[in-house]
This record gives sequence, structure tokens and C-alpha cells, in this order.
Amino acid sequence: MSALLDTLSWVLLTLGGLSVLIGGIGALRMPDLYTRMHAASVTDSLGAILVLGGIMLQAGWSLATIKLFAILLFLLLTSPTSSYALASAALLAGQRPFADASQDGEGPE
Amino acid sequence: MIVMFGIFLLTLLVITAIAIVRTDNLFVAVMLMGIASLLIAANFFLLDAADVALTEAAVGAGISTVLFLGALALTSERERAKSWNRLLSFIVVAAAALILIYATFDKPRFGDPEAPVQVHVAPWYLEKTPEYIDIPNVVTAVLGSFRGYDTLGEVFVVFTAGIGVLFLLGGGKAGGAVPEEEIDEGLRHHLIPRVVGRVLIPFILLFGLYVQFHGEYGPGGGFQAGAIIAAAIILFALLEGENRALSVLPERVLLGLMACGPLLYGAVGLAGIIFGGNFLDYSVLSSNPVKGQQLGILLIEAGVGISVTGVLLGIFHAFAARDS
Amino acid sequence: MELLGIYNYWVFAVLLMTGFYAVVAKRNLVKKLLGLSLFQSAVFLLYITMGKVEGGTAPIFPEAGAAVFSNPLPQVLILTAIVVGISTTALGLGIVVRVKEEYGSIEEHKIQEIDER
Amino acid sequence: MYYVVTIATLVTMGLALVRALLGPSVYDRVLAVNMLGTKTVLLLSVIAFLYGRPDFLDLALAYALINFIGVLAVLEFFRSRALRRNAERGARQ
Amino acid sequence: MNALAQHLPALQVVVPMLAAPVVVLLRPRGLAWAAATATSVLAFAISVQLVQAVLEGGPTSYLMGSWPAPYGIELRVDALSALLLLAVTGASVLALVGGRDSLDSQIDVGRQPYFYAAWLLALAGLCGIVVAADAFNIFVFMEISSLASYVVVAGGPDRRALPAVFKYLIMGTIGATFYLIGIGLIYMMTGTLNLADMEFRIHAVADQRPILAAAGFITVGLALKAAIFPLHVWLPNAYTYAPHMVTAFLAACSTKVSLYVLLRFDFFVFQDNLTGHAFQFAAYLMPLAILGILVGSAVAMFEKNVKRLLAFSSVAQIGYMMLGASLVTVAGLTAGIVHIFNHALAKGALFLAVASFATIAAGLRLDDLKGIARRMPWTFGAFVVAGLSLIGIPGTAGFVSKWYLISAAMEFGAAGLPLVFIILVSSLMAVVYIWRIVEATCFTKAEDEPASGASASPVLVAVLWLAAAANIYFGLAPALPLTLAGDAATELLGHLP
Repeated sequence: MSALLDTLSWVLLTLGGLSVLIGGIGALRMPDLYTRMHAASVTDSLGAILVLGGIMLQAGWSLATIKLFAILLFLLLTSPTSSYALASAALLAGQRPFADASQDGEGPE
Repeated sequence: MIVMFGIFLLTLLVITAIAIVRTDNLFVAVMLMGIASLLIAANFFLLDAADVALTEAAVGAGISTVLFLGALALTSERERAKSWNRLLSFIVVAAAALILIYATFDKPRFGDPEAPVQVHVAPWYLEKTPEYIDIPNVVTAVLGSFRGYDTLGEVFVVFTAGIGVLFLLGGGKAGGAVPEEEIDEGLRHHLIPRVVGRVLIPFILLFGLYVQFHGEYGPGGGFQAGAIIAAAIILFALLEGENRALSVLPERVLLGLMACGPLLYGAVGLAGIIFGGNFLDYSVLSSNPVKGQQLGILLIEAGVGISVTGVLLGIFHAFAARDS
Repeated sequence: MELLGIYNYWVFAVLLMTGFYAVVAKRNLVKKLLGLSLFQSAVFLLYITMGKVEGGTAPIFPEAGAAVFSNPLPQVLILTAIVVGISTTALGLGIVVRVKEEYGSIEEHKIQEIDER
Repeated sequence: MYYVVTIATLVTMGLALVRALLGPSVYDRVLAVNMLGTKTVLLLSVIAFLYGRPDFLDLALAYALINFIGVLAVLEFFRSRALRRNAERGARQ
Repeated sequence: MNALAQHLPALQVVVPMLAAPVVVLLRPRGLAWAAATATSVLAFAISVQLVQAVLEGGPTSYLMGSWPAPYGIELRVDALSALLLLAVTGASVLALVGGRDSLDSQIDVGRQPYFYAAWLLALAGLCGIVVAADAFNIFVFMEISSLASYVVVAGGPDRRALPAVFKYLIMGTIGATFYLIGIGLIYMMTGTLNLADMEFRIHAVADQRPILAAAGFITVGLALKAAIFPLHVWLPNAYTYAPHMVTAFLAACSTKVSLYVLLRFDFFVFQDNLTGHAFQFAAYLMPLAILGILVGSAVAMFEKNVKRLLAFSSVAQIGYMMLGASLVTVAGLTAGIVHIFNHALAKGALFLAVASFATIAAGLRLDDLKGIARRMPWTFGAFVVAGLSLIGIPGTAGFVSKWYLISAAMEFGAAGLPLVFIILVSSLMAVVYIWRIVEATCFTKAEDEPASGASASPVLVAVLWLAAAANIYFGLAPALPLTLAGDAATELLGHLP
């Protein structure tokens, strides 16, 4: 049982690390703000779930798990909120998504 | 392996620092400063300084960014001048750097348990804390009791900054071009942040109280808690607008908090004298010296928390009120 | 371990000098304050680095088992210093805002020009 | 196994930093700061376990919360800046 | 009373410090001045008590929180600190008592509670530095006093106060941070923060590179704070544009307190522990002291604004103190320390007189003060007395310290003659710049005689004459400062072979 949990948590951790990394690469390589934001925010949430879930399995049933759960909940609430707010602020300020960027360049800074 | 993590973080830190100096967009510089704070804090954590990491994150990455942004909103975002006296500055800086690098060669080895720092005063704290004060967090014990007088001074530094900003910016508002109602609505039209923020604020406050009263057992204490509670109320002010926040916590209340925190701390110190000990001697506060110490630390941490909350909010409001 | 020791001190020196350079050479008042914060952060790093003990852990007694602890004293000092730093920054920003209101600029040489006029 | 995650997080922090330095728009930089913040939270959670001191998870929680407030402060800054610019433009006309 | 007597070192700091939040909360607002003044008087009374205690029983020490010395924080009052406490608290009392009208006219009532609170904090910070016997504690109180000084200086009505105070803030913070680096390096090598313990333990690691670097950083950092030439650039503007009373208070004591810390470190901690330290100290600081004396006096001779003129004169006077110290003899150090006290008397009185002039003059340029002596003969008289003391005319306090300085230089025989020459030359320069003010105020007529009947408040004139009388009293009967300074000098140099 414990070996199973261990393996499962390792898998989760590895996947989490991978998705975090993908998010990082995406944020660097994507062509414009909105696609970068997409890469960053999706993997932010997924990575957080996987990594914190993996650690939770390692920690077992303890106070630490509750704290981890709180952190996870917090991240899941705030991270998409920040992304949304940022995107809306950028859009209102006149940053156009990549699709129409061909007409007016990168948009104002 | 952890050593490598540390080196990596420090390298990122140096890159960030150089970028801060080079950019001419002050907004970007402030953002990078936030990053630098996070990196330093993570590094403090690697170096076993949990309390310091918590403070640096709350103060450096949180409050400091908010204050810088508040000031930028009132001034300008662009740095228009080139540096001057580059050569002279460079020489001064390089001279100081050479002295520092010169000094590194006789330094005790990093992490050496036999270094003078580790064998003289510090072991006494680690050894005597369980006996005299009996709380797990030695940092809190030293901060609150052994070197409590420093902490008293620190509270007064914060207080001085608070009254200083109020003295400079309080009263006589500078008229702006933006209509009051419009500037004051905060982020109220952003529905999602507003709902999420409202849900979170009580939990942040709760967490602040936890940090305040858990400071004897884990990382935390008055400063960190004060910064977190202030951050929660700043969040409220951001979401609901300055006036709503001020109606919840009017300026007079803030001023009261600002002044009562230091007074509470001082009163605990004077109680030491009244009950026959020295100033800031908490042992005499209770018939059991250890209990007295714990009570004293609890009270002064409360004083610290109150004053930090009051001062940070007071400063934030002073900046925000200038806006309208 | 040896490497990190020297590396930490060198990063301290570099950071210190970067911040110091910004304070001395830049003429924008906000930039000067940013430099000042950086300058102070470097000193924090110096103190915390010297408190670390090899194989030690944070000086908070865990529930079970004695261990090697890092030095609590530098941490206490730096807690104080961080708070002092933010206080200075806040006061400095207050002055900058007032300067902007009175002079309409936050560039040192422009202020000088206005004064000499 | 924690090491793998730690390294992945650190590398991502590096990448985010590069994004913050490159920009090009201020929103990119805010995005990068936000990303760095969440990665720091993950990093601290993992290292707390690596050090065998799970009681330090409080720190990670504090970071998560400070990060959120920072981003909202930036947004408010953008909003008030836009308002001020509009007002100035209006005053000029 | 007796029970409280042992707590006096702590109360000296705590009383003004805790009074500050109370002042902020007081209603009505007019009470702020009264409360601040009462607190200052109390602090002065405490320092008088401490001086007596030191004269009778030698240094006293106080353990904060009853923790033993290197672990807890120790306070220590010896002859040197007692003398400075007297100067600091005395200056605060005089400036506050005399300065009510002047401050009312320069700072509006709504902001006054903050101002007086900051004043008390500055007072508490300065006292805290002087009584502390712990290196880091000195840093904390240095920051309290600096931040509070920035606030009170920024209270100046002229907008030029703001850039001046910003510069002061930047340079002050750099100084404090350098000091912190120095402390860090020493701590790293010795593991202690208590000054006495540090002095004891530094033996073992003396002459290692971090200690040398630390000595450099501490000296430079404190020299910045003490405005030792050429690091004085923040001082003239900050003093010129501060409210007049603030200038009187700060000019009398704030840089001196930094100088005090410098002397503590260089003589108490490093002296004798670093090879050739005495020589290096003298070799680096004496030229700076001499340059400071000459340049400060020369600039003062050509300066047109009275406050600026006196500020540059302060730079020169700090040079005298450094010169005395850089002789590294008991006589020289005594002279330097006595001059700290006497200069506080003279400069405090001069700035009080300037504040009094300012109540009716249009501005503080020499041209604005034309003929003012006739309208304010009493103020003018006190100004002349204090000016004579600054120059060092026999019968005034300034003469005592210069006399001691010259005789200390003469101990070196022929080698001391150039120093004597420099002291005489700079005294002549002081004659010139004081004469310029006297000439402007007394011997030139104002073009248009203003009809306003306003005059300085009688309280201010009374306080001013009190300060002037002190200049004469300590010139004729200099026993008190001389005894304390002599004790201090022997104590600082005591462990030399």
C-alpha cells in the first residue's frame, strides 16, 4: 500500500515538475501576451495541483496536509483570478491579441 | 545539491539587480524589485532563516511594492536623466568592492560550526531559551526578550516613519484632475477579483492572527503578522475603493493603532520596573518567571503587531489619499 | 560547501555595489531609493550567510529530537534591519511625492535648475 | 524525487525571469512576476519537505497571499493611471 | 526616588521615546508643545542626575531586561556619555522653550503634534545612542534619531527643504548601512555585539582582513553621519532650510553624537588591537580635519545666507574636534571632547539668535539683516557673545577648548607648531565671518526702515541670553566639562601602555 502511494506521489511530482517546466518554456517562447498568459496560467494551476498533491501523499494524514490543502486552494483561487484581471487590464489598455496583431504591430507598451 | 540551488537563486538575483539599475522604466524597476525580494527571501529560507524569509516576503515583496507603486502613481514612471559622474561613481563603488573582496579572504568558512559567530554568544541563546523562556522559536525569544530593547527601538523606527509620512503628506490634499467618485471606486467593476478578494480577506486576516500568535512556536510574530493584516486591509481598499476602507478604519483609528502599539510595548517595559525588575524584565510579571517571560513576549508581540498594522495602513492611506 | 560560502560573499559584494552605484550615479529620486533598498538587502544577505551552520536547521525547536541549529542572532538583527529599511523607504517615498508636487519633477538636476533660477 | 521538482521549478523561475527582463509590454512583466511568485510558493513547499521541516509551510501560504495582493495592486495602478491620463487629455481639450 | 535612581540610564531614553506617541494622541493640539517641552525638561533633569552620579561614582551600567551583558543589551553611562547627554538634552530644552513662536510661524497647527513627536523621537534616539553599550543597539537608535531628524528638517517652510532632506536621507542611510556592514564583519570575527566584549575578543583576531575592512567601513559610515569633511555635503542645505529651531537643536548636538560613536569605536574598540591604528587614525583623519577647518571657514567667509554661513562654520568646528582626537593623546582628546560641548553651546546660541532675527527680518541673507541690531539690541548682544565664543576670545567657552587644543598641539614641540598656526589662522577666519554678520546687522542701515512693531518674544530673548551666559560661565568656570572630558579621555585611552 505504502509502496503504491509512494509510486503514485512520485508520478504526480514528476508530472508536476514537467508541467511547471512546460509552462515556463511556454511563457518564454509564445509569440504574444495572451498566448504566453495561456501557457503560464494553465500550467500554474495544473502544476500546483500535481506538485502539492504529490507532496500531500508523502506527508500522509497530518497538519502539513491541511496546510498544503490550504495553499492549493489559495493558489487555485488566486492564480486564475490574477490571470483574468491581467488579461482584462491588458485588453482594456489596447493590447490586441496575436490574431489582429498583424495589423497594428505589437501594440503600445 | 541544496548548495547548487542557492547558487542558482543568487545568480538570478544578481541578474535581476543589474536589470533594476539598467532599466529606465521605473515601473519595470519596481516589478523587478519585487522579483529580487522573492529571490532573496527564497535564499534566506535555504539559509535556515525562516522568520527572516517570511518578513522579507511580506515586507519586501508585498508592502514595499505597494508603496513604490503608490509613489509612482503620484510622480512619474520614466527615468528621464542619464546617470552622471559615471566614472567617479564607478571608482567609488569599485574601491568599496575591492575592500569587501579583500575582506573575504580571512573570513571563516561558510557553515563552519567552529566559526566565532557559532561558538560565542549564540549557543547561550540556544541553550538557555528552554530554561528561561521555554518556547520553541529561539528567534522569537531573542527578539522579544534577550534583545527586546532593540525590538522596542525598531517599533519606534516604524512609528517615526509613520508620523513622518503623515507629517509630510497628511492634511492639505493636492488636487488632482480625476473626479473623486471615479478614482475612488477601486476595482469594483472587476467582478471576479472582487468576489474572490472578498472571499479571501477574512481568511487572510485569520492567517495574520495565526502568524501573530503562533510566533512563539513557528516562524512568525508581530512584524510579519502586522504586515499580513495590513496587506489584507490594503486588498480591501484596492477592491472597494479608498473611501470604503477609510469608513471601516477611519484615520483617527489608524492613528490610535499607530500610537497604542508602541505605548503597549513601553508599558510592558515599565511594568518591569514597577514590579521591581529592570526595564523590559518580564520575569517579574508573574510569580513564575518563565510564565512571566511568555506573557511579556505575548504582550510585546501584540504591541508590535498593532503598531506595524497601524503604521503601514497609515502610510498606504497617506499615499492613496494624495491621489484624489 | 566551500564554493557557496565564497559565492554568497561575492554576491553580497556585487549586490551591494549595484545598489550603491544606483544611489550614487542615478539622478532619479525613485531610482535612488530602489538602489538603496538593494544596497540594504545585500547587507541582510551578509548577516544571514554568516549565521548558517553546516547541516543545521532553522533555530526553532522541532517537536522531536535535538538537532544542529543555525545561529538565531543574525536573524534577529536582520528582522530589525528589514523593518528599519522599509521605514526609511517609506519616508523617502513620502519626501519624493512632496518634491514632485513642489517642483513638478523627480530628477535631481532639474530640481537644481529650478532652484537656481 | 523532490529534487526533480525543485530543479524544474528553479529552471522555470529562471525562464520567468528572462520573460520579465525581455518584456516587451509591462503586462508581460507583471505576468512574469506573478508566475515567479507561484513558483516560489511551490519551491518553498517542496524545500520545506526536503529539509524535513513541514511546519514551515506557513511561509508558502504567506507568499501565495502576498503575491495575489501584489498583482491586484499593479492592476489598481494601471486603472488609476488610465483614469489620470484620460482626465489629463480631457483637461487639455 | 532612590529606587528610580538605578533605572535612570533606561529612563533617559524611554521617557522622551514613550512621550512621542502620547504627544500625537493629545487633544487639543496646542498641548503638543507643552508636553514636548515638559518631557525635554524631565530628560534634562535626568541627565543632570546622571552627570552627578558619574562624577561621584564613576561609570554606571544597566542591564536591559536583567539579562547578563554580552547576551542581553547593556547600557553604560560614563563621563563621555554624560557630557553628551547634558549637551543633547540641554539643547532640546533651550530650543523648545525659546522656539514656540518661531515654530508656530513655520509649521501649521494641524501638523504640529507630528512635528513635536518627531522632535522627541530625535531626542530619544540621540540619548539612546549615547547610553548604548551595544553595537547593534547603536544602529537602531541611530536610525530612530536619523528618521526623526529627516522629519523635523522637512518641516521647513521653504520647498528647498525637501531636496535637502532627501539628500540627507540618502547619505544618512548610506552611512548607517556602512556602519551595519562594519558591525557585521566584526561580529563575524568575534561573535559578539557588546562593545566591551568586542574590545576584549577582538585581540585574538586583530589585524585580520575583515577587521581592517570593518574599521574602514565604520569610520567612513560614521564620518558621513558626522559630516566630517569631505563627506559634509548634505549638511549645509539641511541646516539652512530646516525650521530655525530645528537647526539650533540639530546643529548643537546631532553630528556630535555620530562623532561620539566614532570616538568610541576608534579609541575603545580598535585602539591597541590593530597594529599602527593610532598612526593610521592620525594619518588619515588629521589632514581631513585640517582641510575641513580651512575649507569650512573659507566657504563661510564668502557665504551670503546667515544660516548657511553658520552651517559651514559647523563643518570647520567638527574639524577642530577631529583634530583634537587625531592627536591621540589625553590632552588632545580632552580638547576635542570639550570642544564638542563648547561648540554645542556657541552654535546653539548663534542659531537661536538667528531664529530671533528671523521673527522680524524678511529673509536670512546678509542684506536682509541690515540694521537689525538697532531694532533688536538684546538679540544682537547675545549673538555677539556667542560669536566671540565661537571665535575663541578669552573669557568665553570657545577659548577654553581652543586653548586646550593649542596646548595639546604644543606637546609635540616643533611638530605641533603648524597645527597651532592653522588653529590661529582659522580663528582669524572665524573673526572675519562673524564680523561680516555683525557688520551687516549693526553698521549698515536698512534702506527702508520697516514700520512693523513686531519683535522677538521675550521668552526667546531670555533663553538666548541664558545660552549666551552659559558660554561665558563655562568660559570662566570650565571645571565641569573639563573634568568630564578629562575623565573621558583617560578612559578612552586608558588601556594604552
